Amino acid sequence: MKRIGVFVCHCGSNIAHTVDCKQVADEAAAMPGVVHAQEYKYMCSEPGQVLIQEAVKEHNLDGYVVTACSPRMHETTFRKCAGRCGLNPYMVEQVNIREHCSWVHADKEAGTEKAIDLMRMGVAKVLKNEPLKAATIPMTKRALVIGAGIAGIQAALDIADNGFPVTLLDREHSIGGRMAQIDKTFPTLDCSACILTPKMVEVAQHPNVELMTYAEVESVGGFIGSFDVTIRKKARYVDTKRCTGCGACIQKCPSKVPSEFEMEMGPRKSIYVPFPQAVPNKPVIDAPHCRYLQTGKCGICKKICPTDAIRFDDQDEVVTERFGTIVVATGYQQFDISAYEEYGGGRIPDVITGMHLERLLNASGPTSGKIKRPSDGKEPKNIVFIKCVGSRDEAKNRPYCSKTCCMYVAKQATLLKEKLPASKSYIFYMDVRTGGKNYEEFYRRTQVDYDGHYIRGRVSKIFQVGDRLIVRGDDSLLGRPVEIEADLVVLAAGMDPQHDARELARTLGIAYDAHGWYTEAHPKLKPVETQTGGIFLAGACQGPKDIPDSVAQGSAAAVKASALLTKTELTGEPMIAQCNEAMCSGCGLCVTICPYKAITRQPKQERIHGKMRERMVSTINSGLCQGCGACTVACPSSAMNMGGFSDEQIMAEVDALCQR
Amino acid sequence: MRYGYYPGCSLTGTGIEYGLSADAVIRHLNMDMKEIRDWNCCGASSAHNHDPLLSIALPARNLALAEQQGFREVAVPCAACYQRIKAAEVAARDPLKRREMEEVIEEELSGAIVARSLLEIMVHDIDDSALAAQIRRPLQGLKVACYYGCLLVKPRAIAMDEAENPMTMDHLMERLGATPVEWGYKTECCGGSLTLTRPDTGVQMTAEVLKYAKLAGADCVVTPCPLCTSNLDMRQGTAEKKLGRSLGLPIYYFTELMGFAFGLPMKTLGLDRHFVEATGLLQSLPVPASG
Amino acid sequence: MSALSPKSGSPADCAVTEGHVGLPVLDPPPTAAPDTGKTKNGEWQPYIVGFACNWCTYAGADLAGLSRMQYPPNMRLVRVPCSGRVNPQFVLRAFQKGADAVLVAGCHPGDCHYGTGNYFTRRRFLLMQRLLTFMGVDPRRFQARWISGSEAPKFRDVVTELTEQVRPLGPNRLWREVEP
Amino acid sequence: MGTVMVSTTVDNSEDFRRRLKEVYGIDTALCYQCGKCAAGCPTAFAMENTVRQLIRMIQMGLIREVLSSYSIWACAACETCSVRCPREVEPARLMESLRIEAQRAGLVSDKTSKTFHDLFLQSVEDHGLLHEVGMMARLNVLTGNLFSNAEFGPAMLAQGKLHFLPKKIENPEAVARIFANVRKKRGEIK
Ligand SMILES: Cc1cc2nc3c(=O)[nH]c(=O)nc-3n(C[C@H](O)[C@H](O)[C@H](O)COP(=O)(O)OP(=O)(O)OC[C@H]3O[C@@H](n4cnc5c(N)ncnc54)[C@H](O)[C@@H]3O)c2cc1C
Ligand SMILES: Cc1cc2nc3c(=O)[nH]c(=O)nc-3n(C[C@H](O)[C@H](O)[C@H](O)COP(=O)(O)OP(=O)(O)OC[C@H]3O[C@@H](n4cnc5c(N)ncnc54)[C@H](O)[C@@H]3O)c2cc1C
Ligand code: SF4
Ligand code: SF4
Ligand code: SF4
Ligand code: SF4
Ligand code: SF4
Ligand code: SF4
Ligand code: SF4
Ligand code: SF4
Repeated sequence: MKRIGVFVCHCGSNIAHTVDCKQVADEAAAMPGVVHAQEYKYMCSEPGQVLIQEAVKEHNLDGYVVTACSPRMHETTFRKCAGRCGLNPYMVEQVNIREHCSWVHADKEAGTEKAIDLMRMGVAKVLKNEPLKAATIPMTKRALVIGAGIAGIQAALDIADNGFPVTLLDREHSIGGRMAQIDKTFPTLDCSACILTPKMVEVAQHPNVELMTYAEVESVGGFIGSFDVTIRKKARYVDTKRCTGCGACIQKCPSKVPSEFEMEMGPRKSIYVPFPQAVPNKPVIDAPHCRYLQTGKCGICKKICPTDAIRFDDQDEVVTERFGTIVVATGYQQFDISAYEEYGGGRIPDVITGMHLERLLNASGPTSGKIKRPSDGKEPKNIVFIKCVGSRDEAKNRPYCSKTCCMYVAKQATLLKEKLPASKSYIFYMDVRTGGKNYEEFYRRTQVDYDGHYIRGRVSKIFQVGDRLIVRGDDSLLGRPVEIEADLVVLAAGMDPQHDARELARTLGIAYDAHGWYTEAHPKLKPVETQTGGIFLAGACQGPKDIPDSVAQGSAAAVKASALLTKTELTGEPMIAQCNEAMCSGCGLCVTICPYKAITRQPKQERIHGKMRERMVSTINSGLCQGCGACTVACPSSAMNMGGFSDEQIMAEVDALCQR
Repeated sequence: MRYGYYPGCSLTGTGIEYGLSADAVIRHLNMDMKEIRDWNCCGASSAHNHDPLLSIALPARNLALAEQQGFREVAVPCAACYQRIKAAEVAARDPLKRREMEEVIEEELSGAIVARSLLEIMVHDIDDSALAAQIRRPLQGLKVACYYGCLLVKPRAIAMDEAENPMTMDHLMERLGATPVEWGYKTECCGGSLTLTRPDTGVQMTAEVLKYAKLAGADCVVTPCPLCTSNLDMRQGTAEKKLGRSLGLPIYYFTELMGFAFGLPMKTLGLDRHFVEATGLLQSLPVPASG
Repeated sequence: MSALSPKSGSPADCAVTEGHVGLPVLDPPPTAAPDTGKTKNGEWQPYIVGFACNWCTYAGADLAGLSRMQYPPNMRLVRVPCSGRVNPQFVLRAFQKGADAVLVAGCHPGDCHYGTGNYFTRRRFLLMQRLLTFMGVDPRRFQARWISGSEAPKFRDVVTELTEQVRPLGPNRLWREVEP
Repeated sequence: MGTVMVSTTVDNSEDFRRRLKEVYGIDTALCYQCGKCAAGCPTAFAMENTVRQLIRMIQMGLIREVLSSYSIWACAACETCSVRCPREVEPARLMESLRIEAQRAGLVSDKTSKTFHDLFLQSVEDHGLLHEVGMMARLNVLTGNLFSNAEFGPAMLAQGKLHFLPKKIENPEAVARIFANVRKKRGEIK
């Protein structure tokens, strides 16, 4: 039997006042296995620890129990103390006779009785303790940032500035994300491109950053410290090494396609860069629309290119690379307004979305910044904004607030008034949410200085009569329905998760909510961490966010990622699950229950009756397991157990408690 | 037997032209459809204002009869009846509700029989070529405002098409050669249920519907509902007074236009039984070159 | 939804509510002889084993201590990493060894330190409670509670309540008798 | 317009809101007063309080005022509000529930509507069918509105749309029993 010591702490009078410590020590000394029991005034103090260390040596202890304050307070102290005298730190248990006993029970007799029970529980447990050792995981000093919107760019820049190599990946062929499409930004009204493009250039030129655009993540293996990421680099049909970005090919290409960047309100070519300041500023060919690639006829771009950069035989390339940590910054997409049949279901040309208006306002947009409505190019006079479209609407399965639209509508109404002084903006709202620095002041200016006419109520229906739009809404403050004849209606379409956000989440093994927003590890205290070690979140992929918040998160995620990258190896959690392969039936129940995907089923070769057989057993990945214990309960074969909180330990505790 | 036909109370009364034309078209197309024997009123405008259980029990008896008589589906021409019968069908899918209904009607319900609007049957169950083969007088150049009313498309649980912009009848009209106009009042309420209790309110609503049909450039309005039709047709004069302008919009049932396109006689279809003269417009359509 | 159709909610949903499931309660009447194992001055006291999640309830109990809240000394807490670590066997064992009641306590649903652990606990608890009821344990003897790290008063109230609820039920002798 | 003593009205009306929830499946607490229902309501022009306001009044406890309002009878039951409500409050079903509750409470303000619905159901109960002419005639007599809708009579007669003798179904007793059974379930006798 193990040789156990018990150390009863007085905590000054904190414990000793209502617990008879001597009686506890005496009872302890009488327990089988206990070879030494002792009380002392302050166990955690320097002399207290020396006392423990000497006792360990003197009595040749295999482990000990400290009956004192909460283990949440001093467990680490007493474990380290064990380490210093050559004992495995996990051969120590602390039981709580202060917070759970002396401080809450004034009756000394009852308190002492309970303290003794708790002490017995500790002794019973430590008798079953096994030495534990934390595994170490090597760290690959390289980060991957998925998504190169403003959040991803910021994260990549900050990691790179911390001195670590980082790959910034985006599936589109320019970085910049949605912010590149926006005209001016609230609440300062500085031009989006003017503040974004310098960052785009900076990140592209940073010696520690590798840009990987027009590329998608296909699969992710491994875990924190060594993620193996398989990436598909899509065929561009342009040799970026040769191409100088002169643009001759673009000019001459005869095939016009509606530009996604311009919200299909303007054309682009089949060989194109999405917008003039794009980074990298070299074109790609949109294969489904290229005449040559579809029919074999044309090839004008190839003929005209002065550097012979066109490669019609280009192929997708698939590479696998290893990264130590990943930042996910895949952003959002605008809600698809076709779900609102009552607003025309996207079929009425002059009912547009916020992003359309950003492009109409933009000097380099399809109308060169002139406000022309899509149907007939006329300048609108009466403009109606409708807020919370695709937000705060349970019937459309979008119960959440999109957080940015209140402010961008105020911004757009201001800009419209500046461009069209004779126009009038009517803004239907349910609430105006301006919880940011200088936001409320900005909204006030929209109302007072820019003539924005706010109406409290939702719009029920929009329909077209001739070239006008009839908008029917409620003015709930007035208490009457109202009707507006409008020339242009702007739906403040909310934010949706990327259409494929769930697939990416499954590839990465991170959690997402009912709508597809990525779930942070803790809503308040771990806002950029995920449940999966080594993977961080930044920007609107985690939930609707404006630019300041996205940038702040980008930097926060970068700090978290950099903190990992400074390490050469990581220490794992020692109190984790352990699978007894001999007992495991390979049923896989544990695999599905594990919140961290820490368990895999793997084939195991075995010699049974002289023959080699293969069967499936579960294995724990010590880098991923966080020690929650869910698998141990799920396992029908009792094959799963947990270090530090084993079935045997807990059973022994229960037995000890009940056996009085 | 495929469809049990449930004409409802209106189709022999105010909606007689619907009854006649539906009958003629069903016969002409040789459809496997027969009237449900001993059907009763579904309680349309009133039962639901009285008692929720009564409002599903009355139509449920018809579903039970249809099942007993071996029908697989119930074809309902009247939109008001459709809404009620469909509601009973939906309710009967819930076993608890079904038991309650069975107790009240003293008949068994399997919960399997399906109620469908006649419009939807005509559009979805008769294929394009079969329909095209029947057309003798295509409705060339006829600009129709397809008016669905509320009852076929709302509420969502019983709707036969989208609530805001249904297209079923538009497709049918296109197949008959007519041109459906784009307009915003396809499913706005005409005030049908208020006709008798609040005629003033009702006619104001009717006038709005007619106004927007006219503004959209329609020659006529086509409907799948006897309540809507009697409002839009019978009260068009009053509506004109209210609007201070003449409208002159004939109101057709889609079955009348089908029958006309098939070349059936106008009288058989009841086209002579309208308040707003309805035969002239059709007669003025270009006659197709023979062959 | 139509005016007529019922709001969703099938009878199957209703069956799995917390607590009473309509099975017979076979607990011995409170007048049964006191169990000597659990006496203090010869007077019987309920003896309760609690399983507490390290991150929430255990911390809540610590806070109750720091705040010097007073509650009956009848419960002994076993610390576990997560309420999801509580194997039904532990609970059975406690009852078998004569615990008068068992509490499983953890973070509020949605607040689990490990993301999902306490959802499992909740499901498992309901099943457990049905099983125990079937085996003759009064459902009041087996309870699950969500107590966060800041809910010290709740912790105090739960211990007090549980003690008082169990007291009239008398000692759990059911399985002690079965035991060899 | 007096001040509403909210703490009193809200407190006293808990039961009514609970009843709406339990009997009709309507939870007025869901409504965030956006007004989408009222804005699209085709009869709002004929209501003294729009459907949104009625819901607000229920939230604030003005139950009597709501039940005796004329507005609930001006509703055409078109369901437009229900298909558009972002919170799935189902205002149309609420209006229907309020009409039923107004009858229970004897607070019906629109006698014509009440008479109409009673006569309609009477006709169905007696004949298994609706007899349009009989009902209209009796409605006119009972509401003292003798010639309402009479201008259409001659034309309708000519078009074969009016029948003076009520028809019956083969088995009207079956229908009458449905009425009786429903009454029995509700614990009413007639
Ligand atoms: C109309 C409108 C106006 C706005 N105006 C303002 C304003 O004035 N001020 C303000 O502060 N905010 C404004 N916003 C909000 C602003 O757009 C967002 O806050 C910001 O763009 C979020 O940045 P992000 O980097 O998180 O995401 P995004 O900008 O969406 O970037 C995400 C990037 O990830 C890429 N990506 C996505 N999925 C993948 C994948 N699977 N693999 C690889 N790459 C992927 C995308 O291609 C994209 O480049 C506005 C929003 C709208 C809709
Ligand atoms: C009533 C109320 C309820 C709230 N509830 C919530 C909630 O439920 N959820 C939520 O997310 N947020 C809530 N908040 C907001 C929350 O309090 C703040 O977001 C948060 O506390 C901010 O943290 P902080 O560290 O920035 O600042 P603080 O908490 O203010 O900490 C600043 C610290 O700096 C110290 N300090 C100040 N000046 C000096 C100096 N010159 N030298 C040295 N030290 C200095 C102060 O002593 C203080 O300790 C609430 C706020 C209020 C008012
Ligand atoms: S012409 Fe050639 S070099 Fe110039 S942009 Fe096009 S591909 Fe590049
Ligand atoms: S080959 Fe394709 S990309 Fe090149 S010019 Fe022709 S259409 Fe444009
Ligand atoms: S930010 Fe404003 S407009 Fe956007 S969803 Fe929230 S409340 Fe509605
Ligand atoms: S100041 Fe506070 S209470 Fe007022 S709107 Fe802003 S967040 Fe809300
Ligand atoms: S203890 Fe928790 S994290 Fe670890 S393997 Fe088991 S379920 Fe996964
Ligand atoms: S649940 Fe148990 S038996 Fe099943 S695979 Fe996991 S460890 Fe093996
Ligand atoms: S159902 Fe009644 S309240 Fe609702 S929109 Fe129609 S008329 Fe208005
Ligand atoms: S639409 Fe719905 S949420 Fe909005 S006011 Fe009407 S009932 Fe309330």
